[in-house]
Amino acid sequence: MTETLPMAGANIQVNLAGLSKNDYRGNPSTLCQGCGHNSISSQIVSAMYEMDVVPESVVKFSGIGCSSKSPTYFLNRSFGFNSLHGRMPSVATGALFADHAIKGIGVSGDGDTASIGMGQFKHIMRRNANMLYIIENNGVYGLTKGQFSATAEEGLNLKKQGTNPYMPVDICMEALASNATFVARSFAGDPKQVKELLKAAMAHRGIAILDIISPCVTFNNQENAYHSYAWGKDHEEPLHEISYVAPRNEIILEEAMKEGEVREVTMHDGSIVILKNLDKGYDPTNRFEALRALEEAQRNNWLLTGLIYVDTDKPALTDIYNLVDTPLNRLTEVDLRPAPETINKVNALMF
Amino acid sequence: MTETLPMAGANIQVNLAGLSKNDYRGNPSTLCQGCGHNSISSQIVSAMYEMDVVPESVVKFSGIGCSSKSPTYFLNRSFGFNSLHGRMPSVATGALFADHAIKGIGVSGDGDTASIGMGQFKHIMRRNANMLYIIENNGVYGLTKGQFSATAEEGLNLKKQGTNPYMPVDICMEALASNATFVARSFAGDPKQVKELLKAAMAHRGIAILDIISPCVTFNNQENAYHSYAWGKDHEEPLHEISYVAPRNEIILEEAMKEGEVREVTMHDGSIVILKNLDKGYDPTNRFEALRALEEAQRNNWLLTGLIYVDTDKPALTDIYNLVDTPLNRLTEVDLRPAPETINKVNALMF
Amino acid sequence: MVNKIINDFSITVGTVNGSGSSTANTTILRALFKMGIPVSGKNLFPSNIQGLPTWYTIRVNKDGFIARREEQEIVVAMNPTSFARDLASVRPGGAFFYADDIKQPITRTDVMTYAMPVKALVRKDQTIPSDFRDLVGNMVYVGALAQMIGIDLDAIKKALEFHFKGKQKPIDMNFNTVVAGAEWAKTNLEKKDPYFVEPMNKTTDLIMADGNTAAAIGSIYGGVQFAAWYPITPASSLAEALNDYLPQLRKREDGKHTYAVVQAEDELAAIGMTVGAGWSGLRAMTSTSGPGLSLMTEFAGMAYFAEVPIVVWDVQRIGPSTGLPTRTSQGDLTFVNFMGHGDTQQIMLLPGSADECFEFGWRAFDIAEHMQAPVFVLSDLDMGMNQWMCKPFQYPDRPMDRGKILWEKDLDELKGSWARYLDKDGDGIAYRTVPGNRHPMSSYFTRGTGHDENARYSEEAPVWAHNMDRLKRKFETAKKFVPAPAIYKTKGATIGIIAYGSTEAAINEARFQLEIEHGLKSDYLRVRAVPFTDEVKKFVESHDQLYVVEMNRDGQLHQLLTIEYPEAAQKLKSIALGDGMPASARWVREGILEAEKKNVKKSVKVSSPKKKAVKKSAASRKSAKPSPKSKKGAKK
Amino acid sequence: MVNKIINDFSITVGTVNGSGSSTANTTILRALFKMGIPVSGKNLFPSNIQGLPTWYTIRVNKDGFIARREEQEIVVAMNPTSFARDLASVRPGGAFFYADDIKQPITRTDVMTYAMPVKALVRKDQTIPSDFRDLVGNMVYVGALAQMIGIDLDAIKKALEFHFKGKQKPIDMNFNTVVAGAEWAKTNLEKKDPYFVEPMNKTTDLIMADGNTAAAIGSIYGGVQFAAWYPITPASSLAEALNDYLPQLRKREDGKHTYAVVQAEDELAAIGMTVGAGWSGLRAMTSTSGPGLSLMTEFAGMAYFAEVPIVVWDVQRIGPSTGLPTRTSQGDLTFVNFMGHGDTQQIMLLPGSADECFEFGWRAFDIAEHMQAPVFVLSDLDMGMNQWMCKPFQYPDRPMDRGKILWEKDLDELKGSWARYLDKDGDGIAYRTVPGNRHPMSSYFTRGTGHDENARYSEEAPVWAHNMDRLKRKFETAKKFVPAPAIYKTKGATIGIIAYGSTEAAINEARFQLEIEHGLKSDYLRVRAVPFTDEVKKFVESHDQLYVVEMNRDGQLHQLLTIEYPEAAQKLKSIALGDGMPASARWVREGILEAEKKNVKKSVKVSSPKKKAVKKSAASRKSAKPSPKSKKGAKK
Ligand SMILES: Cc1ncc(C[n+]2csc(CCOP(=O)(O)OP(=O)(O)O)c2C)c(N)n1
Ligand SMILES: Cc1ncc(C[n+]2csc(CCOP(=O)(O)OP(=O)(O)O)c2C)c(N)n1
Ligand code: SF4
Ligand code: SF4
Ligand SMILES: [Mg+2]
Ligand SMILES: [Mg+2]
Repeated sequence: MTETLPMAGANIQVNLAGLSKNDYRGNPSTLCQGCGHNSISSQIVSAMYEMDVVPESVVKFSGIGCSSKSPTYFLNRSFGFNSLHGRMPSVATGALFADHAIKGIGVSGDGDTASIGMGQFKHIMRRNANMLYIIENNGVYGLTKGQFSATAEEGLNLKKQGTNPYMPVDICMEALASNATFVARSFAGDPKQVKELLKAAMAHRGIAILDIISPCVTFNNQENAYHSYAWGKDHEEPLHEISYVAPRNEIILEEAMKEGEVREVTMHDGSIVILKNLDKGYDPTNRFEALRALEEAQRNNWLLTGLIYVDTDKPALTDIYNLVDTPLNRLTEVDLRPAPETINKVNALMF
Repeated sequence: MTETLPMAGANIQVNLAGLSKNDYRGNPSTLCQGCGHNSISSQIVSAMYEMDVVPESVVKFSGIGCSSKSPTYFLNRSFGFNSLHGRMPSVATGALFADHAIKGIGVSGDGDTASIGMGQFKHIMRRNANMLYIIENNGVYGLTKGQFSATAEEGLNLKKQGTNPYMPVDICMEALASNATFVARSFAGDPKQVKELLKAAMAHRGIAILDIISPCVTFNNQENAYHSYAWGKDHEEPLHEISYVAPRNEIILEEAMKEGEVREVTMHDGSIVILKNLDKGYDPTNRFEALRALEEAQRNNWLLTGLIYVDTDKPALTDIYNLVDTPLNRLTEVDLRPAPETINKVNALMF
Repeated sequence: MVNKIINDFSITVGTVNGSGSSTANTTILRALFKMGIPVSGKNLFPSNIQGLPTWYTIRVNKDGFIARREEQEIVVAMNPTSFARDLASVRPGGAFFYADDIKQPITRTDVMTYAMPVKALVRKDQTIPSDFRDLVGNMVYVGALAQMIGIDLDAIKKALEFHFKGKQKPIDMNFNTVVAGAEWAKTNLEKKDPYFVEPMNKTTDLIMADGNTAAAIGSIYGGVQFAAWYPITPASSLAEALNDYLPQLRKREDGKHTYAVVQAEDELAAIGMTVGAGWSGLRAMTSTSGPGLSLMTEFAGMAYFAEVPIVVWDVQRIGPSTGLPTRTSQGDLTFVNFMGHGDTQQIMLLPGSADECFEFGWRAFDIAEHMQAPVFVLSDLDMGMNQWMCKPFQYPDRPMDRGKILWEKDLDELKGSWARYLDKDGDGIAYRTVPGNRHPMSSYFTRGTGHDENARYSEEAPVWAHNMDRLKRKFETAKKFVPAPAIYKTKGATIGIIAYGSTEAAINEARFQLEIEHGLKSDYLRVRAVPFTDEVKKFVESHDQLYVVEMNRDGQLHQLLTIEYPEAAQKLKSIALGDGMPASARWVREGILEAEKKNVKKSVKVSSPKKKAVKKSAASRKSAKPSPKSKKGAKK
Repeated sequence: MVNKIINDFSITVGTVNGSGSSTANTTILRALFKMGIPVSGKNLFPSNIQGLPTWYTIRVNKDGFIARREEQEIVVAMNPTSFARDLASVRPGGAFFYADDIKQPITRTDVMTYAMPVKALVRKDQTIPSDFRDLVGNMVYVGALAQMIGIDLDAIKKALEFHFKGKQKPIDMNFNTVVAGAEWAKTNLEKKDPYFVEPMNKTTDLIMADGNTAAAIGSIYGGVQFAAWYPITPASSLAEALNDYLPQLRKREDGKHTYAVVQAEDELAAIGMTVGAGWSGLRAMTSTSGPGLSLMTEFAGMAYFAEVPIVVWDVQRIGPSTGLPTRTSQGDLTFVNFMGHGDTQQIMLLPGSADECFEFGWRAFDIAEHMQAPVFVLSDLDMGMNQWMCKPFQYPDRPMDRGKILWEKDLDELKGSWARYLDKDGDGIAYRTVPGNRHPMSSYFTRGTGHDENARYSEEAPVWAHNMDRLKRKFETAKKFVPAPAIYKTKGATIGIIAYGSTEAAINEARFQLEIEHGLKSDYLRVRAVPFTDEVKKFVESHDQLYVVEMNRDGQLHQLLTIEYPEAAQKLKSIALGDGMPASARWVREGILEAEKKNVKKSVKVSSPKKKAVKKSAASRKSAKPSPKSKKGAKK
């Protein structure tokens, strides 16, 4: 450490990592005023600060888009890779092998993930890479000025774009179909829930899909539009509240849930997510329930939010590969180059 | 017509299209003996013959793979486009705009569709292009000698490949998530059902996804493997039988179904698919039921076959575009080039 | 007061992105155009939707030189963030207009400054709804500027009427503000700078258009039937213009459509759909830019090999990679030339003006269908998105060329005997059929794999080589069908200049300056297509000293010319600069002069001289070269 | 009987794909190798899994010339489908062995024919399970051949022992059949052809390897840590060899892994993962062929621009498009050189033998990490999948070069002050950090967009140009680190030959023939990397007549050399043929002789002479040129 650091001064409040909230901020946003993406960035800052995350143990990823610019607006002290449009998953998958102690935080858009990125999105879920994957979902391509994305509702009418003729992609339904181990949805207009879900997702080991409806104030904000504030406010149907408690002893979820019951899901790091069940005994560990709830929401055009599904048992990608304890990218020639004597054995095999 | 044609001779049996079964055949297969793909090709020949399809009104598409070679083995009199690996959907989508009277028949593989082709597969379903989309699903990349594809079960062990560490893609679940309007699954070892489903799919206007488990005798045929004959035979649980009846008066499906009831779904062309319900009042027009059935099958590792879901109300892609009656590719300069006088109006706008 | 300088200066307006200043700026541009004065307008905007600084530069030039110029005689500052930079950018003796609510020090004494009470004036006008004030506020500088340099208010009115399609309310609201601004300026400002405009007659029979709109309309006159695209700057407005103009220009009684425009999920799908449509007989196109183009590589190679006619518009932005989405370039030439693994030769068209974008819009389809090959049209951001003075669009001078295509009756005549890849006519171009043809002998199987003349799969070496040689022969044939270069001669010219695309304006101005100020006369050939036609060969042969001028780092056209004309390799010299800015006469002139000085071969291209050129133009772009900063700096 | 011809002929075995003849063929190959006779084995197989004809050719040559040869002196026919073709392919005076259950007419009298009772002999041996009969049946022709040309049975036994890793049961089962075949031949066949083998000592200190295995093992000695791939012929066996050898060569006590090999969902993901891993400090690679390479274009451009070290193996097959997946080529050179939109210069390594595949396997990582750039290694199907005699693999002669990378302690020393894209050392290579570095000043933001020296986004023109010029400077620096060419001189040489990759054997043989039979002496330079090093420049300068020989249609290396050395453009002549077959001495020789005859510039490259060459080699490939067939034909 050197004095040139933007570290917390004497009488600034710091967290258990010894850092001030400032140490979690990024550059000033260059997004539109009132863009849903901005409030998400600030919730990321708060969540990381409150979770005492060490910025250097996190790596930021994104694709291309307004949403994908966000990583510049938080965690300046973390490495970041603003990759190619729709290709964040593959870059993150490779990068996370370098140091299995690192957690990935990816921010993508609905175009970046559900249009051009559909293939890689589906396959990173199959592999259960250890990262928090946020989709800032506004139903349009913001950065290219408002064309429909793959999550725009069928029949949605935008001034410049006309009517969207195709069926929308439901990010959470896709995540379930691909056996993602953590599937949640929130709404940028509900910062409290966003933050809670961010914390839960960070504590999950494996892929955590967080679909956040994030209105594009500039190009997709008419009253009738699914991704607009207006829409969200009326139709939002909170599924269950979540409040985060720092690591304690594990508690395993039992079967059925009763009305109003409080339920805890234990994460791999031992930390706990407390679920307050609002409706019909919803059990987020029941994949079938999740499909039902989403299907029902789709039929009724509801905006279902909350922790929809979680499976804490599947090993994360790098765990499957049984890697050495030292981060791979700190291994040296001694570990990596076979000994000189081996070359003769090899040549003996060449016949 | 000229005498050089491979047309039916005097005393050869012909169908209503005046063609003999030979007119529906293709070149000799160059696939392995006993490859599931071959039996599918012959069922396609039979189905087309029995449906009196005019070969010239069908266009064949495929990607790359053993399965994607199949279009050379049926319907020699139809145009065919053996496109790029994973890109059949986009090529078909564009080609089908040329003549809306044409039906597309696509043959792809699980690698071609669920690995490299996942993105285009998902998006052609959103658009409801008017084609029969067959996935010859064997869980491996046959043509490149047996590596795991994205539909290989997690933990599957193949001699040369080791153990598959990733979650499998369920083609039918993906189709439902993407709001495909016809979703069915069969097993190449059950030619009768394959043929019936082929007919039903041909009669459907819009995208018809037909996931056919088609064992790769060469690379994926151990007893324990999901895609092998052995496995299919034990675990197969037929959902309902289908038998095809030539066009009659439409009958619309009512709500609930009772045990053993016979139920008919009317296709856009007026032809009818008769469903014989085998189990628990299954209703293929109920998307929620479909999700449930698939989820249940996944949990129990069942091979669920039959017509899983159908929606006859959604317009096919080319219908949405309100095209002229003449096939677009027969329009001439008169229709396509604005009149000379218009150019001045245009120039007047350039200021 | 110094003597007037009339119709020869540049105006730059600095505003905040998303503040709606474009209406104001195009209004000024149009008014000047209406006054008969040659003008050009260039938008220098950030890759951002709202909030960052953006600039619009209008060049006024009585001699018709409308290329970008480094100097700014008049600067209007509406954005506090860029105020200092804007002030610094005014040429000594120039004029600096600014909104008086920006409270920042005026640090220069060598420029005339005019403060404008923008907010005050707008608030005065009760008829303007409060949420419209910022928008309409821009009209204040239009008025002040009009008053101070002499823009005709009628011309402005006409511009507004056109802009608002005759809708009275917005026209009045804006025009009143213009007038208010003008009147306020008249009574409160004293003209101290020498810059004035006066009416001329140099724009009669000319139009104003951007290349993307021109390309879209040209494609419509070319009978486009299918377009698949995926949004990307700076190409999006081309596809969007198709959506705007197709309904008008292809309207029918029955209200049905003779075309389909599909927004694909990405560029792989966009070109895939286009290949499918082109294969099945539709006039099919897609439009994209750098990153999207790279994704189209596999299909580009297949279209070449399977001989599928498609048109691909590449509106170039500067790369590699995502690069600068809102900066221009001519950097995709060598990439497209070799696009696709294996031996590939792609046909390229290189439009040099908005009206040529229109012309190539329809011609590209004729060439693609005649050659049964993909045709890449390389435009760029500057040509595609900025407003250009140009000749009116000319109605196509020839009927559509649908190429060698066989329908039912043709096959009947042939008794159904034909072969898809047989070179019947010796020009390398075979006959094709398309799906929907109901003749029982019409069908064939299309593939990206090796095939014989009957489209059957074949692994035989001679069959492969035979087919590839035919494709090469076909590429030779293309030389007869692609547009010939534009050639401009000067009596007694000692050098030849070869260039292409949007650099035309800068090169013409540079040639004029070189002749007048340096007595260096030049001939000029503007390449309009690859493969190069015989005219290019002759031009190369007939000059001893050739400068290839282009907006990229590596001298890409120079590389292609070297490959094509090895015997001339030594006299071909590269003047190449790629920094995202439209070409200016200055760097063309300086590049050539430096090269003329040290007549060492290729010296210009690779090293120091060129880098100097970069720095110079850099400097001239009024922004310091970046100096190493500490990481800490990076974090602030 | 005619005089013996010893150790100088070719054997071709025609079988059915999937019938398991490869064991038999490699057994023959290994036995001959064990006998000390120079050999090569080439598999000519279809893009199919089972049922189509496939051929295996073994060349025996006492002088060590092991390139493909058009003539077949001995042919073994095991496949009814290709029987006639196989019979026709025997050189007059040659020998024709065939399974006697193939009942087809022997139409030639100018070859010696030997019928073998394959099925009968196998059925006789009760110890062979019925379902193994077809497989083991192949050993009958091994035995017969051994007996008739004199292959040492001990050598065959050793080959089988190696093949079956000492497992006695299969060894015996197969060897007994070999013996049975040999004995039957001894008693029943009369030797009438002149072809024999005799032991030599020319293979001592040599090994037998295929390029893909060599590349994989080389990569392991280079410390590969991450490999992502997607299956594609002919590259799959490279990644699969990583899976085979990594567990052995990088075994650890704790059984944990120091590497990860990921089978990606496609090539976009494969290179994306590789870029992620390379960026984060792992030695990362991917391997593919044509179609996959095209899909990697966008990431290739980004890796160049964002300066991410990765290694990409391109095992070339013939394209464009899907082309012929099982035929070889050198057709990706120009594509890779310009790979990616915008100004891009890619580093390429061009191995010329299996042991060089091993060497470049580890060197590629050193170069990639030193240059902080993607490195493309262009091998091909012939080198990658066929068995080659070569020098033993040499243990790396230098420690790993991890390049300019800063860890915590380095940053402490620097007091955290550094800049990612600052050219501190003037070689164009800046310093980098990687994720996982816990120093609070270690991080930076990587992007494919324009950036300043601190990795901050910038749209400033001079910042862009400054960075691009540094990248060009960096590419110049690469010339000092890439492998120098291999140069072979001949006293009194009048011409220079330039080539690369797997054509080496054919070129050496052709040079020998040209000197002996035509008195034409040549120097030979084998390019091993792009950018070209000074040695290439000197070689070009020091020869007046240069022939660039390569296996593609357009003369791609010739094009790159022309761009690099315009002053030499006129003396560079292209000898190019791409038809999917490995180079043979004949077409190299004939190409050069024809070019020598008509010393018109470039005449060889473009037109008729070259086409003639094609036809000739075509003819020599014993398959008629295809003639137009009616569509009807197509349908049968
Ligand atoms: C290959 C490629 N194609 C197209 C683009 C242009 N582009 C940039 S952002 C974007 C869409 C972004 O939409 P989304 O992911 O929803 O992000 P948002 O801006 O809406 O937050 C597109 C199409 C690109 N950069 N790269
Ligand atoms: C872009 C690209 N990558 C890889 C390949 C090589 N390849 C050919 S077929 C195939 C897999 C086919 O698997 P699947 O679709 O399941 O068909 P199957 O052979 O199993 O029937 C692959 C990877 C290719 N042709 N193109
Ligand atoms: S355009 Fe939309 S998505 Fe982009 S920054 Fe503005 S509000 Fe956000
Ligand atoms: S390899 Fe498998 S998929 Fe391919 S043809 Fe043979 S059996 Fe069928
Ligand atoms: Mg979006
Ligand atoms: Mg498969």
